[in-house]
Amino acid sequence: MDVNKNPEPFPGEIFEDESGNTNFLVSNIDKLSNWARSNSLWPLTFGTSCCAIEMMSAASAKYDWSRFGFEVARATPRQADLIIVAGTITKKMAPVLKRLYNQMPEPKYVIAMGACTITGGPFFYNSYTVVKGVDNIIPVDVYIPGCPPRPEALLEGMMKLQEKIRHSRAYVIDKPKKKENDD
Amino acid sequence: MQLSISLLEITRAIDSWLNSAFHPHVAYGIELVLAGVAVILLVVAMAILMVYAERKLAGFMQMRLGPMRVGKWGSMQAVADVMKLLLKECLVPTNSDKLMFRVAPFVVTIVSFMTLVPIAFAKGIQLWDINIGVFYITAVSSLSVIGILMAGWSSNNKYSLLGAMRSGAQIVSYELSGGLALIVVVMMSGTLSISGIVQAQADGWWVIKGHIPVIIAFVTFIITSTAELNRAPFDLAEAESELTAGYHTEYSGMQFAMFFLSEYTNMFVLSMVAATVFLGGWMPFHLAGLDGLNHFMDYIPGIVWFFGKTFFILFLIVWFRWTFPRLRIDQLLKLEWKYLLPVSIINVLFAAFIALMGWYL
Amino acid sequence: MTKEELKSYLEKTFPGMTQEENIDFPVLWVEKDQIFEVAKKLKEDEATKFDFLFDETAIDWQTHFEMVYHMTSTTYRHDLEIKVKLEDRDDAELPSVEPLWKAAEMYENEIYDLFGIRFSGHPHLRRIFMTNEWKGYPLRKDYQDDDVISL
Amino acid sequence: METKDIKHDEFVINVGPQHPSTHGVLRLELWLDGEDIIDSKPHLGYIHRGIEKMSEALGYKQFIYLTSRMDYLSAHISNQACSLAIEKGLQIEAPARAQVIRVLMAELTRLASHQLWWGALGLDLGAVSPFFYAFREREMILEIFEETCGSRLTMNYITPGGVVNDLHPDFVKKVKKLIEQLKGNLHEYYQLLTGNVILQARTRGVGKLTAEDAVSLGCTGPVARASGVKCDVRKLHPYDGYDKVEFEEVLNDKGDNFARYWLRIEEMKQSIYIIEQLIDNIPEGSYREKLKGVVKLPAGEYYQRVETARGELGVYIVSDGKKEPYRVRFRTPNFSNLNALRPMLKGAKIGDMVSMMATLDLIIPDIDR
Repeated sequence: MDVNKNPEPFPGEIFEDESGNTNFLVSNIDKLSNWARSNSLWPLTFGTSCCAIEMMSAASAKYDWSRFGFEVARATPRQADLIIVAGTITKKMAPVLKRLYNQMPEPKYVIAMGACTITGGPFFYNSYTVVKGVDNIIPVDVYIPGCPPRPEALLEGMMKLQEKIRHSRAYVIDKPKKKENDD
Repeated sequence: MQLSISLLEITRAIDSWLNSAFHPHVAYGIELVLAGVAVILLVVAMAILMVYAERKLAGFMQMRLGPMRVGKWGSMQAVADVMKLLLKECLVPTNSDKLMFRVAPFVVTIVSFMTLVPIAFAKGIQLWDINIGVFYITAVSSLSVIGILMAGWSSNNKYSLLGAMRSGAQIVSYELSGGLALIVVVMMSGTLSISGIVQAQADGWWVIKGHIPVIIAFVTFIITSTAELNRAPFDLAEAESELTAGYHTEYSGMQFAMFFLSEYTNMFVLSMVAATVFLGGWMPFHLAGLDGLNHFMDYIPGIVWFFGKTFFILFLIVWFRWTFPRLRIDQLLKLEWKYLLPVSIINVLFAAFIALMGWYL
Repeated sequence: MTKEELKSYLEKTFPGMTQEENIDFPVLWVEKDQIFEVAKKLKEDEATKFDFLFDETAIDWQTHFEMVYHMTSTTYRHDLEIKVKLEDRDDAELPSVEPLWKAAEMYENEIYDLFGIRFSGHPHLRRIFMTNEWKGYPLRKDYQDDDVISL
Repeated sequence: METKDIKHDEFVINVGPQHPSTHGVLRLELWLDGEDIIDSKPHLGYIHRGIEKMSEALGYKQFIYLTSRMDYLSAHISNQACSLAIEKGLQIEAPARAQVIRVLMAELTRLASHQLWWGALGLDLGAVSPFFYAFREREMILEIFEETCGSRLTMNYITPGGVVNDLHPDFVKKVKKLIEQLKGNLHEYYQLLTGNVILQARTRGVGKLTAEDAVSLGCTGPVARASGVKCDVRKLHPYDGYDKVEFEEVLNDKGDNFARYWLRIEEMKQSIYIIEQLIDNIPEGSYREKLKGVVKLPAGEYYQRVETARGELGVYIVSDGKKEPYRVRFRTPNFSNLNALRPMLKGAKIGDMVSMMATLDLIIPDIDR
């Protein structure tokens, strides 16, 4: 199999104005805020089934997600930054999940953990109640496949999310690009 | 002769320079602002330090490492958390009482800062040497319950309301034993002023001098202050597994951070009070009669003594949190009204008798 | 009671009711109107004391429903399976056994939810798994759903 | 209950579906008078995945794997139940080696499950540290599972006719090491939680369930045994050679939260005892009876009971002779154990609710299926 030894960094952008210079202040504030956000992802304690147990394992001493600062799991969506959808989402649960997502303050991130949340599951895709992919309900940032994924996979996924946040832009606003044939 | 430069000399120098450069009133105003900024910076810095220390300590108590990746040994973890909270959206629920909802975190924070006023950090370093210092602290610190009740009521959330009511019942009850525990020392030292109490411990800390009644009072005070802080095992107000987050369920971003900050500030204040009243404040470890030891102890500056004692008590409180399960609300109130309060009242009588007879060391 | 003793007891007590035996349990076929009386007798009789209803479910045979009650006795440790045939598939209703075994409340709720069999005398029949607006009864064999891929 | 009037000073509160103490997505509707619970009503179905319906479309060897996701903490035992039911239909028996492996795996599962329960109980009652101590041994067990079965949580290891593959060479060594460590650590459990005054105050005399109620409500497993009802399937209807090993059915007649707590701790000791007896006596031989690719059961019905970590799991297969089962029904322990919650909650405090839920040890996907 063709394995990329040196994967490229997560697709990011360089924020520059027309003259090609980056705005020092804005881009540094952006860097700072991205640093803070990426290093302090507080997950919502949300788990519906098997994957939730592996999520608990990721919190346990062997895997210890507190090393990355994820250990402040909040029970209320108001104080959470990240919702790890761990487990199957059924049609009855879907409105609840959507509501939880809406209750979270910006900026908020979503990790779809496990096959059930990504596609409806390796087994439950053919069920009358299961939502086939949580991205039908809420936007997802990182997908972690597995049934259930190992705690290492969850940590890797969360690190990928950190990387994604670091390359995102929070305060730089795009100027509308000039059209080439502007009359 | 003392080798170290005491903080008092630094403050005196600043004071004299300001007075020579400006009109005395202006100088006084500048000093007030400086002192305020210093205290706020100190508290924020200590809160950040404490959050980090607590997470590390919790990690070590639970056979794991705690924060590791942000900065060396995860030292910037709490900074990142605070910055993230600052940058996070502050939601105000639609059906809440919006004014009260927004005011509540400020009330709680201001109250907790106010309690810092009469604390003596080192020899002569005190914002306001008020002659009723201990009384002031007990009176003001119980005001925070108003902020908590405001938060719980205005959120329009039943979990918040339950949490706030629990917190109200808890703080109001535990104030009593806490106050009675302080009275023991107040009676023995004969003063309510913080500096007076510290001075009275020049030949030995009260916990040693006052033997049995003060030790009982000290233990009672640690228990009651843990309860007043709403920290485990008395964290019923925010009981995560029962009420999701208690009175601050609906708070997000900076508003939540202010509750968090006030909780930690209260934690410092109560630890500082305990350190001051029972463990001699900035006074070095002195024993009457042992001049060699006393002289040696004097070399360690007062501020080190003070913060050392404070952190010792903070450590105790953190240790409780990561060890004990939570009490139930009726057990919590039973502990206060049926055990702590009678014990404190009898202890006060006992202490009064001892103070009257002069039987302390 | 052993299986044989139980069988002869059932023959004696409930004459006219068909008996069967499968690999695990003796089976007693009961008419749907009599189920409550039979269950009451079995539960309260000193000789049988079937005080533990460990399962209650239904089977959809496309032409009719079959109710299956599995019960055991915590005193004698003998098991029994009671079956009831429900001919009317569109308007199936039979007496609830909830007054005898409190466990039946949830089982019957579940059967109502997934098969659409109603139970008269049940204190609070509701759809416990599906939402109230859900159309159809999923465990019926003719249940249609757009999400289910039939092969 | 539906038409219940809410009095002036009463209010209704919804616990769940997203709530830390419901261990998943159970939703409880509580009627409260201040801190006191007047009545409660569970709402299920937030994780109803239609496993029974899906099983009707899958072959006999396939639908077993759905059951790993039902009670995911007793995955081995659920698989074992289905395999036994199918074996009953085919009238075969697993080879002796496979039976011993199954029992070993089942008991290890029970240990892992009870440890997770113990840690979660600590979390629910507000003590965070036990969680980490519980996961220390749990991770060791999961490592053993992983080596042999290839998976940590949803193993799919036990199959009709035996087990999927042979034990890992290190299995015996690792299990012995685990047992050594566990024996020492059970004492630590006592120091950390069992002996704690607050835990005792929170659990003793709270959440009483009488034996009559337990029987009537259909409770099984540790919940019923803590009320003094003998219901261990391993003793009553032995399967896979449980009649050949020595162990005690732990019983307690108090029926309160602490009885359930104590009982699970004692059950861990019994599981260790069973493993100790078997670990040196794993017979040689084949680990699986070879079956046909597509298994067909003769028409009829088959019921198999096993004892999972939470009680009696019944698998009821109705066959019409085709390659798929006509109807599969799982009588899951948690579904009936949940019944016990309502009578217990009446008159209790909110704080008690948490400790009751913790000692009932509910797994919601097992209720909803």
